[in-house]
Amino acid sequence: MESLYPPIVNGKAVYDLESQKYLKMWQGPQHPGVTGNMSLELDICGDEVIKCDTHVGYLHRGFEKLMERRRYINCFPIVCRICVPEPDTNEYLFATAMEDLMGMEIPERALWLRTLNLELSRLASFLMWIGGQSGAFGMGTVAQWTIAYRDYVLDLFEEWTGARIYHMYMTPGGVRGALPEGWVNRAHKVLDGASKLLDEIRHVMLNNAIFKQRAVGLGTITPDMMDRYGIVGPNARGSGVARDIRMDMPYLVYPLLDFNIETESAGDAYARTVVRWKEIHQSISLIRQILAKMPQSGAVHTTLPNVLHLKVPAGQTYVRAESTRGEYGYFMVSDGSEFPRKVTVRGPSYTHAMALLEDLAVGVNIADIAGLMVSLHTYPPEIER
Amino acid sequence: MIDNEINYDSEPVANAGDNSSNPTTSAYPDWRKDDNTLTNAGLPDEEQEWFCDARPQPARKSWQPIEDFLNWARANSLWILAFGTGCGAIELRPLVTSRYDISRLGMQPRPTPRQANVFMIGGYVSIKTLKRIVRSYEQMQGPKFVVAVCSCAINGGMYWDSYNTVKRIDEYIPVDVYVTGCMPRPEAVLAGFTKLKELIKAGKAEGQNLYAEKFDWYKENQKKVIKDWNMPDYNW
Amino acid sequence: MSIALKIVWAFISLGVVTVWGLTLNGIVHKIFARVQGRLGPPVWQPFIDIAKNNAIRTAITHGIMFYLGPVFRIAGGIGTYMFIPVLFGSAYFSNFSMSGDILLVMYFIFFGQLGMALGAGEGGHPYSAIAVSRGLAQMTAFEVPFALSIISLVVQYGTLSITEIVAAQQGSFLNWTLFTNPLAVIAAMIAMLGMNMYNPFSVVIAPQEIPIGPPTEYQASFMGLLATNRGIFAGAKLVLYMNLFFGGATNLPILMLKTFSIYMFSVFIGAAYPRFRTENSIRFFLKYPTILGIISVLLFSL
Amino acid sequence: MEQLYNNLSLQFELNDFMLRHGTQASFIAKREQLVSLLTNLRDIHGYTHLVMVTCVDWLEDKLFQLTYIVHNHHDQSDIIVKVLIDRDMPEMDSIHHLWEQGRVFQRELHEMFGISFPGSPGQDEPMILEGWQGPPPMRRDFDTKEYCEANYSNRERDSREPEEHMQRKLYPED
Repeated sequence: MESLYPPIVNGKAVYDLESQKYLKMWQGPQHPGVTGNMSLELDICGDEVIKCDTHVGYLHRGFEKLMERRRYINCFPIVCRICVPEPDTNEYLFATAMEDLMGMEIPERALWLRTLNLELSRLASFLMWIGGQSGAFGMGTVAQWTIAYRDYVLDLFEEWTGARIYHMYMTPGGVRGALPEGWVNRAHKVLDGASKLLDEIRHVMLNNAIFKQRAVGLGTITPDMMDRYGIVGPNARGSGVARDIRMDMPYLVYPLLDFNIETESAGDAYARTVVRWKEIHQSISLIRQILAKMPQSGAVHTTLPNVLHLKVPAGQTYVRAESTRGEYGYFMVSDGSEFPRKVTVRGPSYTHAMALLEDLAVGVNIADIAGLMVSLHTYPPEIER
Repeated sequence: MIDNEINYDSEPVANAGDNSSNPTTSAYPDWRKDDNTLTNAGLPDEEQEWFCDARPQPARKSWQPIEDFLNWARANSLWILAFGTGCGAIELRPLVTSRYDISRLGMQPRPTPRQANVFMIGGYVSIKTLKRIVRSYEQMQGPKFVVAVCSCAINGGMYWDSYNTVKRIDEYIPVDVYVTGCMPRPEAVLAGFTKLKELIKAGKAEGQNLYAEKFDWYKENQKKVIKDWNMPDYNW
Repeated sequence: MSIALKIVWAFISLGVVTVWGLTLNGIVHKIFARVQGRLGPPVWQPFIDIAKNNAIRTAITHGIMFYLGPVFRIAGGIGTYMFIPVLFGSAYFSNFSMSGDILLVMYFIFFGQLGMALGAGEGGHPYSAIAVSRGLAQMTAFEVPFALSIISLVVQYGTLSITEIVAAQQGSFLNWTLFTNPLAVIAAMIAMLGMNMYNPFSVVIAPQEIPIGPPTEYQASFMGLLATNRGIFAGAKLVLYMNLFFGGATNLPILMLKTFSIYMFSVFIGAAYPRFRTENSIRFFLKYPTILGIISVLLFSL
Repeated sequence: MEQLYNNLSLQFELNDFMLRHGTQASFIAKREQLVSLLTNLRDIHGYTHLVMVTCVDWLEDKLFQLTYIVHNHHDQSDIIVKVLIDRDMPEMDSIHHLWEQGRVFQRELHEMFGISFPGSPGQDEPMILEGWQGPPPMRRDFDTKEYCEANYSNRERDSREPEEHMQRKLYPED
């Protein structure tokens, strides 16, 4: 008579997946609990996941190949589509990589505007994320509030840059334009509302007993996993590892601003939620500081030669910035021609969703898979690009 | 903004052409010599019995006044399949929240294709997604409608030279309404849905019957680009 | 009254409760939407949805049991309703009320869910199978406090007939079970949260994990049948609760007011809470409501 | 950084040292020594964070430039290690035992460039492309436009060539 229980080797149960005793279940790509167009192949025993495989590639467009065929300036509409909810990091990094290779200087006012743009998009992305996180645990109300509020931030973007989602605001050599008249007042109003909303979220979501019961202890990341899995950003800060590129390797005007690295020590989904909740506050405070300190006049763009025939000197560089998900990097190789030789994008979701999620999902209840996945804050389009 | 004129009568996609005179030194199989052989044409026979093997038939309409009433009901209760196939899906979220709130028009996202009526193609369609789109579309029960959002679904958009995205989604599944833009604003998507409602009420949104009538044409096109055809041919 | 006339009136009252139940569903969607800051669908949206679902031209089936699932479900709903006296003292709206009807009603409440489980199981979708196991586990759990509170009522009033239980609560609102036996009412109301499957007990139909739950594979007119049952069953449950715990109703406006208020209890909780996992919800049901139920049974039987 | 490079040079065969912004060093290493070099950097010099593994196709020189970027969290410096391998028979030692995420990067490189990493788990499974029959698509000799014209049909459209249009509009005198 066969044993009902799987054999235990080294303290871990070893499941014979070929025995057809276990149910195989797919979550995604057509599934509301998965963050975008990707899928998880789960082997489950009872309610517990015993094996998880991440399948990506549903959104592959071959950007790195397409960029080989396009001039530098033609790449800008493409790069911002790599990460849909937060496209500005891509624009900034592509522009910076070009400026780095060309040795170009940026006017000071453009630096401030770029920082403002990055922080505002961070706010929008986090608002979207917090909606996803609450929705994953069945709290549709908070999701509706935050995602609807994100629209006001998008309105600010629209007035400022002319587009809701894809702004294409940062061009090599500066930014496309200054702030419109009266924009600052409207921005302050939106920020006030956002702080109020965050307080409400703390009451309804973070202090909720059921939310705590489910999120505490879910998908714990320990500090020793950091380097093995390449964990960056809020996922690392949720485990008490204070890593923030804005602080560690300052870029733009971040050294002039007053902020600190928010950390939590538990490393579980709840700690990650709290870290991100704090970072929205931080982001709001940063935007307020930028609006107060920003120079009101000056050039926003350096003079450039004909951008259609812009030749970038040969060289290789890696530039990085802190996105909502962590370290976002561009590795650009130029061979001195009008076309980039190779641009590689390092999206933080790449490691979080592939190697890390596959390991964290083992042993988790299937009801919590969506919550775990959202708490890692992965965006599929930046995995496969 | 919204274009409903679809040329359904165009010929099937031209084949790869005769480039076999182009000698290549690569160790990999030459994609130019593709003669429509599939790496995996359908499932093995013993698994086929799990799926329906009847071809789709064009559905008959009922008596016109009843059909008018049914069309009114269909138009006022559109359930969208919650499948974010591309970046256009990010505007689906503002659409269901308070700013635009499609639920006041009787629409709601539905997580299973069996119960959904509207397939919103959100932007570019990669080959891997196309396979899932075809499968989800076939699992939907008719009358079913397709709204193609974003330029990429109409003519490839900015991915016109990408090797992994299809350029015209209407060669693979019938499309009722197109919404152009990259990205289209939520208002544009709403206008698209309103247009779809008008079409349904007028009895013109018969994509399901079109798919059944031109089934072979659609299947041929699908199999031309989906090289890993590891799914049953008919699955309703 | 002759049995033929009784049947006619029973079907009329079934029609009334269907319409009222569906309207309540529409109102609930509206209230959810308002809490979330939206306008929400029109109140008559459930009716359009049913018409739409029946207007679908094609439907696929996975076998006999798959057909019978929604039939069992709606049979459970109608069966529950048929043995509840709707209006106290009314000769026309008393359905097939009889001396032991409370037992039949309890049986029918769970009959529909079991039939649905069989049908959904044949659908073959893994989400259906998982949702069925979750649903049956949760059902078993909330059945315990519900049954205990019914036993407590039976002991309190010394009868198995709903009509007599309602009759015992007439006079003043202080005679309602709500005030004479509050522990049993609390236990039963918590059980109703599980029965209605709103948050925090919505793990059965959790749209983020196993979308839609048991009816994942159901479409077209099957879906229409299930949606109709949502109206009937919601109405039947609310009328039952009103009769058992809130003094019943003597005319339709009072019935509407009372059932609406009872429904709002689970709706407001549902709008503000996340959802429990299966084991959390089972543990919850078997803890506080069960203890309350046992205490109330002991109070009245000792 | 230069001191580190000199120290490493005693042990490994390195050349082509370059330093950007004082914190970003890059050099070329030998193919056989790469895994021990990365182990050395990770365990002794504190470059514990693998940022990315990528590949640059130098078609003219018939070489693949495999690029490993490692980051040190203590002094916030990067090292870009480049390895030039033969383009016709691309094969490289796997680093999946050093970093868990290495296998994902290698899986992608195997699919996109056809570089094989013997021993890397799951590298033969398709990751992004499904049923792909052409050559590895990120290689420079793969013409994606030609592939599109052969496989997909374009809708005829009345379009302006953006390049000419912008040229006329922005720089009419050029």
